[in-house]
Amino acid sequence: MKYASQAVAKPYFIAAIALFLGQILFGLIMGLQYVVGDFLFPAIPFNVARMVHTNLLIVWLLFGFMGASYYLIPEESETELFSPKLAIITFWVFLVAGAITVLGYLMVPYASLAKWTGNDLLNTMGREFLEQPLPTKVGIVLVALSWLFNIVMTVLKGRKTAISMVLTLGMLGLAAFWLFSFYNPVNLVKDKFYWWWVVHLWVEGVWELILGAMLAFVLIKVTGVDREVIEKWLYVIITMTLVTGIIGTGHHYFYIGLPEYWLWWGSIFSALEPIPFLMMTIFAFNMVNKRRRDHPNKAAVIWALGTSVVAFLGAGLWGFLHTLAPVNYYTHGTQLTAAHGHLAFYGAYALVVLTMISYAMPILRGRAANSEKAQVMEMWSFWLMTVSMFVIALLLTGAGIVQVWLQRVSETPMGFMAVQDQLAIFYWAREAVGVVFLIGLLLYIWSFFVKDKSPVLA
Amino acid sequence: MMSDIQKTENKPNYFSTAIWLVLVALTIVSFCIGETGMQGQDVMLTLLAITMIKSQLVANYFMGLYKTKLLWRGIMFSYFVIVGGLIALAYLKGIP
Amino acid sequence: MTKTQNIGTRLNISTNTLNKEDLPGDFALWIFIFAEMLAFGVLFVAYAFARAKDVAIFNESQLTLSLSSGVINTLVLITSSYFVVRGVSAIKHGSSKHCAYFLTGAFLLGGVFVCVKMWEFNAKFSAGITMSTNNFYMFYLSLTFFHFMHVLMGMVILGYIIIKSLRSGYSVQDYVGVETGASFWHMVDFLWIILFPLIYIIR
Amino acid sequence: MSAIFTKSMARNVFYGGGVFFFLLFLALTFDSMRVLPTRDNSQNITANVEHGKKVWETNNCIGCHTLLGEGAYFAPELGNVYKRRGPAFIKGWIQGMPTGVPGRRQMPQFNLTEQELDDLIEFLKYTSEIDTNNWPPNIEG
Repeated sequence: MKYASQAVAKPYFIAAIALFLGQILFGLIMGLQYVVGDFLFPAIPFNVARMVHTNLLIVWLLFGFMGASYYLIPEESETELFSPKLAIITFWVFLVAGAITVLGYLMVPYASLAKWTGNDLLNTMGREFLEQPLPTKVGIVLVALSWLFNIVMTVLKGRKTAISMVLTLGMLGLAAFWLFSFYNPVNLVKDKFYWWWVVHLWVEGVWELILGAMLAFVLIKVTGVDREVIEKWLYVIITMTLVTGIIGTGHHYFYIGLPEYWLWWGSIFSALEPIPFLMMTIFAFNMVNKRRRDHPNKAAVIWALGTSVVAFLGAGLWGFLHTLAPVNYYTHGTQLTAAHGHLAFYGAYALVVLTMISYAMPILRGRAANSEKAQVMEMWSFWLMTVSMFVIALLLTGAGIVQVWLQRVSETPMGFMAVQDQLAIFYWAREAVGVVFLIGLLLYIWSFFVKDKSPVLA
Repeated sequence: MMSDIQKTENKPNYFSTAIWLVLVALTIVSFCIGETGMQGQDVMLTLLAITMIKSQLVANYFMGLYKTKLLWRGIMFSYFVIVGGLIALAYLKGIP
Repeated sequence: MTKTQNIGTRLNISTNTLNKEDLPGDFALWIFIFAEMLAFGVLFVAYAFARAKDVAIFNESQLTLSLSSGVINTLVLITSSYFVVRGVSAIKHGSSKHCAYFLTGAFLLGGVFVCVKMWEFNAKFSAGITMSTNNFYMFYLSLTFFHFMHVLMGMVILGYIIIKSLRSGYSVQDYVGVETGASFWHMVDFLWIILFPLIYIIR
Repeated sequence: MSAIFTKSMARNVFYGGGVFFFLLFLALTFDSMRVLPTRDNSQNITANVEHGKKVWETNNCIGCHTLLGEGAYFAPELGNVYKRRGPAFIKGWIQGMPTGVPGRRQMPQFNLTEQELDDLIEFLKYTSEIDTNNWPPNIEG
């Protein structure tokens, strides 16, 4: 660790992994509810489990992003963090607010939660991923601002690198587009239109800047390749992301009441969205091949390469699969969407945060890399989680294709629930593979507690 | 001094001026075809060919790609051939 | 990358005439150019295939376009591209001032293009035509507007280069910036060269 | 590679390209908002519809169902449920929940008032009349 203040990243990373575990547990509950419909009903109805599952995902990724930026910004800026104290305060505020929100979801009927938290003042709840009560939404703004302030002040007083600029810009975008979560017009079409400004412009826009910056940072560290080269390609890749991704928002505007031209604009630009992901994969492998040093943390290299590959598969390939308007006409809102969502989020965001944790955590704990044994365990957990998530995506794709066929393409379409009964085999298999994913995650957590008998020196 | 520079500078520009004149001429030809309202397969293919020649001229001689590696010229040329070819295909499909 | 390195690379290329050159200008912009060509290419082909499904409406709507404003704009852009060629040639021979003059000419012609185009858009809008009128107008407005924005961006780039060259910011040794901007402008030109006959003439 | 490829140009292209495409997106947004009234059925938004949307939201219906294809994929699409089932069926269905059939997916009992039910149905009726480019492909959603 080069700067003492980088240590504030540690609680963020720990919280991220803990919440990740929570996300997976709720995922398994939902997976079971898909086939055993009354499982845990009425204690945890599906909608509550899903809310917890998706909200935990967002929150743990945000914890990961924050931890990552508190770790890498001091090192990039070559100066101590502006205010480590503020970072710690922000951490506790965010953690407590997140915990209270999740408890609220689980303990209180959603309608009562809405009433008690001032949803009547400003209607923002009850929209997918934006289910948070108003105080939590405001809290996220404050946390994001505090994070942004701390990072910007640090960057301003130190060295300004491309990585820190891109990361800061990504955070700025994250904070800015979050503001659209407060806009909820009665007009459903407008509501949906601007809802995507949060959801799409986050995950297929500004978050990718954060992803790119984090990946570039780790690649510089583990490969020793010239910063000039890596930063140059970082710019090129995120340029392509914005060129394709911003207008690519149109692939959500096909069938929700917006003008027909979005069918063309959305299809054409989002069809190009795999390009930046492909570039990222080629770039990551190239940099590792051209490495000037062999970093003792081999696990981190695996996570980094895994990010680039699975992000391409999940976000690029699986996205392309159903992004063209004529295809999406049949696949819109089916299990195919779920398949894409799972693999893309895991590949692009879960993995990049884990990459960062894998690289930084040993250093935060006072060593360049973990022991051989711990690293082997980490790699096992990488393969278990990645392969099982890939299989889950394949199973959901299978389910989606059958669903589309029976419910939408067929001359004699079956009703939704009748089709779901036909898909049970896919859902059972998904649940089983989900358990494997959980084992992978537990193994990952266990690898932190492996006693370090032969520490690897830098 | 100034006039020296101008002298050396003017010389190679005959070539680009000629290209420019060719481009203008081809544009006017296309325009005249358009004005007469002619249509049909042959007209369509002629117009497309003129278009592709014009873009190739701009890429090669204005952009200066004729001096570059085969790779870049190849990318540019195949772009025009593929885009032009697909357009032609679509138009032929559209002829009843 | 430092400036001296640029100059080194550039000199290396121009003295070694046997070797084929690399792309004129900065490769970073060329990646962008290729991406834009791809986007336009897909749009052109999409137009052609959408037309094939609906030939009658496309042919009928095409007749309402102003062919003369299209041809004027084509000539304007070709000429401005020619000026840019002269500008690059001027700076290669060390004349910042001539470079700036030629590029200003190109910039002004870009302005003419923008005016003609705005007149054309205005005529269509006041006739109540929008992107939702029919598929032909959707493509016509999308493609021309998308291209129109590229002209504006090209003008911003040219403007920047003009100011920099008036301040003698380029020289015989270092004119990568001019070439980079020139490449972008030529791309805007040849995309219009394809767009014009495709949308306005071919039927 | 001997070609000139500088970080500063890559940066300029990034900022220029990003701003360019965001402006283009804003232009398309502007046009969409102008065209919207011809498609979004907003002329039929009444106070009841407004209240119905709130009922829809504060009971987190999107946590199981999709609406115009967006939401969770656990329960049927409701964008066209008004046309598929009609108001009386919807009302009875919500009131009759949960079915309690062992092993089947369960919808909670939300204890909605008569007024809330009617308004929710008004909201679903309004939603079913939005011009969605003919989506879904058939009545099953």
